Amino acid sequence: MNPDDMNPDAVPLLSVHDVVKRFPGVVALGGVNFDVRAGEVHCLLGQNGAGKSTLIKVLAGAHRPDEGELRWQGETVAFNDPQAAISTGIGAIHQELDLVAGLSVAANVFLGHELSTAGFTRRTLARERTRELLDLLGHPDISPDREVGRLSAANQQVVSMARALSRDSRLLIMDEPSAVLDQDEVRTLFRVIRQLTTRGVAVVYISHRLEEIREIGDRVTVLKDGRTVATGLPVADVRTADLIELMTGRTIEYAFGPRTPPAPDAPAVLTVRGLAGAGRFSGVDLTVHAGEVVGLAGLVGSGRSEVLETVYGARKASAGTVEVDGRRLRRGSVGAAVRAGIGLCPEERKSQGLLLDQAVYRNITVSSLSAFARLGFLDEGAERARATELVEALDVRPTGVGRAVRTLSGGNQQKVVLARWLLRDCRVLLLDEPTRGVDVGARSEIYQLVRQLADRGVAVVVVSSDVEEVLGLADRVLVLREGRVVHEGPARELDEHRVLDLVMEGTAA
Amino acid sequence: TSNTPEAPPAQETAGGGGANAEPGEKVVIGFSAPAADHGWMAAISAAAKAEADKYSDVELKAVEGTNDVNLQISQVETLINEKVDAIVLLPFDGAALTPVALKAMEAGITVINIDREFDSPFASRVTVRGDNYGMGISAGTYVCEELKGKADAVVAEIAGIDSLPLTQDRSQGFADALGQCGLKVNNRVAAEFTVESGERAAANLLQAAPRIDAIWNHDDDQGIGVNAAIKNSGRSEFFMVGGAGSANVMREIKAGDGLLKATVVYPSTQGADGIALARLLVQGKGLSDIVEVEVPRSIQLSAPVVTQDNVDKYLEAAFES
Amino acid sequence: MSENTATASPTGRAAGTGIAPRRASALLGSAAGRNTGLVLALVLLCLAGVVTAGDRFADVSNVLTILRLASVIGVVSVGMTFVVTGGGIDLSVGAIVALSSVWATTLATQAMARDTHWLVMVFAALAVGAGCGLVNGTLVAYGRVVAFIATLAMLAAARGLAEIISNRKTQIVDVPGFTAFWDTSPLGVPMLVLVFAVVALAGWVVLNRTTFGRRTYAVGSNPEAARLAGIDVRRHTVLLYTLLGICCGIAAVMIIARTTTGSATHGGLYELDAIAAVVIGGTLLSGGRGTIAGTVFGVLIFTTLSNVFTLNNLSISAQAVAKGAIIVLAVLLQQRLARRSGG
Amino acid sequence: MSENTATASPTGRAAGTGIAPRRASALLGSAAGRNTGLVLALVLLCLAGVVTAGDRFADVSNVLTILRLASVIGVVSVGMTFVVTGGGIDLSVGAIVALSSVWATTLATQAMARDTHWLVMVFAALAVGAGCGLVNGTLVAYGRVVAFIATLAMLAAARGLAEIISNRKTQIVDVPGFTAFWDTSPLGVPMLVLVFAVVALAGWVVLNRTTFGRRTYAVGSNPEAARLAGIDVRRHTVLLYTLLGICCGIAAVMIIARTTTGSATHGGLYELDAIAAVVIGGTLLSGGRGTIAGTVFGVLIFTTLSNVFTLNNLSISAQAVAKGAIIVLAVLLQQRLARRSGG
Ligand SMILES: Nc1ncnc2c1ncn2[C@@H]1O[C@H](COP(=O)(O)OP(=O)(O)OP(=O)(O)O)[C@@H](O)[C@H]1O
Ligand SMILES: Nc1ncnc2c1ncn2[C@@H]1O[C@H](COP(=O)(O)OP(=O)(O)OP(=O)(O)O)[C@@H](O)[C@H]1O
Ligand SMILES: [Mg+2]
Ligand SMILES: [Mg+2]
Repeated sequence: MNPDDMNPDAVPLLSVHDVVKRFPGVVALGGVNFDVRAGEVHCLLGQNGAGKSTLIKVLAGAHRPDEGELRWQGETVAFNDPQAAISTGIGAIHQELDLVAGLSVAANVFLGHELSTAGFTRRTLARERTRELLDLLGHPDISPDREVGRLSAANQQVVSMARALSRDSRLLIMDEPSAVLDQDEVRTLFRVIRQLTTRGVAVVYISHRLEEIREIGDRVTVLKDGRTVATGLPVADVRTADLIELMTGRTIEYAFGPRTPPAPDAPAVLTVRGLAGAGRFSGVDLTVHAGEVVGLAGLVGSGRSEVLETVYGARKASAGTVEVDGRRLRRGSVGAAVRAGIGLCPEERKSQGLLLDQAVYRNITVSSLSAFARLGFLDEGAERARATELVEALDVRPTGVGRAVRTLSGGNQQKVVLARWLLRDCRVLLLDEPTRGVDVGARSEIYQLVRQLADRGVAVVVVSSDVEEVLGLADRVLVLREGRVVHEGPARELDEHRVLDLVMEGTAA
Repeated sequence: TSNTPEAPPAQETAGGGGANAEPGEKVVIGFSAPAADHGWMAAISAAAKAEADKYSDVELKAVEGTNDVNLQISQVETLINEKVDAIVLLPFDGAALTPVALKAMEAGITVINIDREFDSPFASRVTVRGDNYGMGISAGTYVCEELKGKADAVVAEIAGIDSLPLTQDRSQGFADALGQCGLKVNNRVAAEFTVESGERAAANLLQAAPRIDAIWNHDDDQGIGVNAAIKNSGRSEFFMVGGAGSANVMREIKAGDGLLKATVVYPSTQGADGIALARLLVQGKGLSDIVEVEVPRSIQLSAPVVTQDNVDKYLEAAFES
Repeated sequence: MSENTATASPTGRAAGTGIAPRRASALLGSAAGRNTGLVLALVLLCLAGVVTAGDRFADVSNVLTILRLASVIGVVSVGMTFVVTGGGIDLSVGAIVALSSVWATTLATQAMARDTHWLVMVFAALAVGAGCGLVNGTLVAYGRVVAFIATLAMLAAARGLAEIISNRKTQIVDVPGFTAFWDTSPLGVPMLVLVFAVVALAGWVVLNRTTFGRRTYAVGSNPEAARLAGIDVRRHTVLLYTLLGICCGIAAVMIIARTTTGSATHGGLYELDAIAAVVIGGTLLSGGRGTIAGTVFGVLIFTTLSNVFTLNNLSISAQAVAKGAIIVLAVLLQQRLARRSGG
Repeated sequence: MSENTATASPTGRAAGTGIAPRRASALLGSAAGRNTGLVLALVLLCLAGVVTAGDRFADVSNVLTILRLASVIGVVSVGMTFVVTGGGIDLSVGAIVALSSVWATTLATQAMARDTHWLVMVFAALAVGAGCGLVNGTLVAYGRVVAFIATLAMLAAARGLAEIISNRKTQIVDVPGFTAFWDTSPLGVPMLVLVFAVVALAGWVVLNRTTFGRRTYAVGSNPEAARLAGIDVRRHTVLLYTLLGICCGIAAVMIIARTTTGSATHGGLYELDAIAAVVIGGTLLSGGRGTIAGTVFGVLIFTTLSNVFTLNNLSISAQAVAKGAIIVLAVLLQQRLARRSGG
């Protein structure tokens, strides 16, 4: 919908005035102003740690602001708990998946507003309604009875959306819903968003992918260091470069520069032969040479993560071998892989990557402890010093390496996981969705970093749902479909359409 | 706790009448016993306190009852630090408390050992012993008499806390006495001196043995639960012998309409005896009823069998559980 | 895991039709799969009982004895399942049982019960239990005291109070209506067992078929997510502990009925027994997963075990060693089976 | 949390210089902040002791009495801190202490000790403790038996075994060198207290200054992430339980020294006492957070409490009630203070 069609003088649905939220030692929001009108898609932009998620939590009643005011249709409101926001008509999809892993899909969708008579749940009805919602979201394949913890991250995101839709919200807030989705699914999401806005529902949309903002957004508000630096800009009228500059205070070359592929005679560092994981994938051959970046493309659920995890020894291979520098690794042993010089940035940073309650530096050094130890005694000063260097190199904010990782924003958490393996000087680096939730600036920094590593002779494998990213970053691309390699070839011989065709072939039929 | 009931008048003989009852110099007595987690043990502590209340010249310091020897040792250490005149000590485990009792004696404190014996004669001035082995003997002998001539009689035993040495002594005595008349313990279970555990143990026991002729239950407090289980099962082909000698049980014996025919007294007056003796010792007095000038080194209480015939004699001194 | 096998086709897209029947069988399979190990352990135990003790084991009255013994701790364990599933723990259950049993059998309460109706005693026990649970829950939810510590404190306080009130005497019940009622066996099933069955059934329904149960899982699995979904997590926590308190009150009434006494020594080490039954039944101590059926099996396994031991006249120490070994074997068995059924 | 206040400037960039001194003070502040509540609770308790018992409390020999009482359970609690920080729990500690104490004092062991050196007894106790810990750890890590259940089984088995070996008799120690050694008080500090101090110090160093300690936090905080970071989580878990087993062995030696006996009844309910001390000291039962200092304070609070009670001649039941109330108050106090220092 075009914002010009709306009457700008009408009372906004929700307006935010000078909201301040402080955490111990951090001012997460230092005075935020913006307003949302009925029927528009209002995009929130900002770097990692700018305060977007915190703002969302304030709007959803999960945080109480220290200062400032919220107005709902002109009336001042105060949300003391999520329930208050929900009953006002605000629904939210939080960045960190807010699902209950042990419950079924249907139970999650209706959690908190269960369909019931006299306290008894109406399971059949809930199941039907859930199926309708999932159909709407283009996922009839997800069974309402499936346990949510067993779904892939992408499907969990779909459940999260179904849940937000299950309440008739007048304002729907989505915190990076597209981070784990592939392009197809993002398109479906946008279709749903458009349906909602034509019904007059307002949507606040957060994403680090600027092209999405262009496609779906009506107006945009930019946050920087917890403050609004621009608000209510009509999307159609601003240049991407300007947005980036507003967010970061600098201009960023957001493109993949040309890259010289590694010397053809570079030795093979990682050699995978006939790798198979029980029932999930099989017959995967993969050779990565020193200085080479290999990309794994495929649909969500095609088994890319499992290949990486099996190479790393985190899952037991049912067949096949993994060699590093010609030495075969013991099957199913992470320790052996790490000692041989493999590092893995896992897909789910919260559950697989981070020690959330531990300090940043401890998360960074956890895989290199022996480097800081003499006779088992740690030199904590050296640890902190090295961690601080990396934190600064990766621009993690805030920089204090003593703070618990839990208190960092999502994108910054991702950087901490990366820093762990940078510290170790790996021979092989396996990156599973390395830029998920990472902002524009940091993303290009990560790209540069990956290239630098490759130039130093590290063998890199990258999994990403962002085809552009795979093509831009990798020298060679493997396409996975239903657990099998269906294509292997140099990245420059492929383009986005060709990859999508390869990826979809068969499933479309 | 308030102690209205049964400040045992029979026990006044211990202090005697006459001169010994006259107030003398002030005596501070420390008292330590295992946790009062069952009737008999609670009665011991209560009787000690009641006894102390009788004398205007006695100040009692009773410490928290505990089943942790480590804690009990430290409590005795505290009493030593406080320089009490005497310590009446019913140890959770006699051997384990011996070192600290020795320490107290070395510090010039009169230690009275109650019930569970130390393993050094130097650790106490007087030992007041119940007779656990004798208790088993009494119960066994009674059972033998009642079952005279029934060679294939089935005898069951419901023991108390099985890990305690005293339980072992009781069971040993019981087995030995039964052996004398050619019987043995056919079924044995153990409870924990509590009503509930007694019920549980007995319920299972009654299933294990389809026919029983006699049951000896070590402890009358858990006996309440045993009774409940028996009642529940509707069985009545056997008779039962109790242990410890609670007032309830004695009344039941007196009434004579239940399965309970007898109980073996394990005097709960030991605590009171200990207090009285401690006072006499500190004040330098003797037992006025006997000729001996000094208080004897060791007093062993007997473990008489109470039946309907002699119950009146014991009823008054019995503890309410 | 078995669910995946059924619903997740390799393409990740199951045909729309055909899902329902597959799902049903998968669900059934998974429920059985989750508990097969326990069922098997119980069956093996019973077999051992029959082999070693023959008719003395496989006898109606023996089975009823086992069930009667299981009922009191069973009721507590059902309540405990809720608290543990909701992410909490309660060490004070035994002490609450003791306090409730004492309170319900004081001379005053009994006098009132004789004057009016024996239900007075039941109300007293339930009220005391609910009150203690309420205090526990409030400390945990609003005072943010760690559950372990809050309920440990309640353990000390409630037992101390029970001792003070009862003056450490065993209080014998003398309310004819009360004993008469509990002595009945409708349809041949002792009243105690009946109460246990009703509580277990009600527990199952509440945990699996009501919003309350659904929210209990959510609160235990991911309290933050539950909060964000608009659930009042703290109030729910208070309710959970109160519910368990009420179960303790019921257990107190049952134990009064069984022993015809109230005593500060009742309920000794129930906390350990109940938690053990709950955990062996498959409820996660970290919360979010729990089944009433598993708990009931857990209770039955423990009770049957000690019954078989007694029937065989095993020494108490040997029992302890055997018990340790059997527990571990049962759990390992359960695990292997669960893994197999998961594929 | 107080660390944040010091190191994180609003711009998110602390000047490169100046970090070190700030960090140091922040660390100090945080250590105090984390434990101020406990320290305050202990101080208040001591004040109460002085007010109510005067010189009898504030007396060297009384303080030593408190410390001696604290040492045995203290050593176990230090070991427990490791296991709990690593995300586990161990209910079998008391039983392991009993078994070790019995094994180390059998006639055979004592005969050998007399023939060679009393250290034989110490080795026996440590070996038994380590062995039990190893079994616990293996069951939990490799057998994937829930820690609660595995160690509950060990509780039953170890105590049963101790009873069988000792034939339920208290075994008296008669090895002159042994008793003589433990009776010494170097520098006026009883040997028991010295051992506790050494164990606590060593525990602190290991937990805070070594790779082992760091891995313990990682394993307890998020075992899956720790595994993917290359830590051998299962081996580490086994080591943690073994370490605790060794601590139990040390505690067994200490209790033998204190009582000159080995017995199957030693160590009763140590599991509850140790876990309570650990948890009140701020260690999270869910793992990932734990401090030895907090645990030591926790132990001291509990022992001082019972000492003050003893000095004041309080009725036993009233003690229990007071204890419950005081525990809760201490925790609430601790929390308010922690929040203040954090906010
Ligand atoms: N619970 C908390 N405690 C302390 N600090 C916090 C907490 N939550 C957020 N912060 C801080 O507040 C700031 C804003 O974080 P927020 O999560 O809102 O960023 P964001 O804009 O959503 O970033 P991202 O794009 O990476 O998700 C960050 O500096 C973060 O470290
Ligand atoms: N332990 C498991 N139990 C059940 N299903 C699983 C398990 N692990 C993975 N799956 C499923 O297997 C499929 C392949 O997963 P995988 O994560 O390897 O795919 P992917 O290509 O990396 O996709 P994504 O982008 O979602 O990570 C997914 O549908 C996932 O839900
Ligand atoms: Mg965010
Ligand atoms: Mg993946």
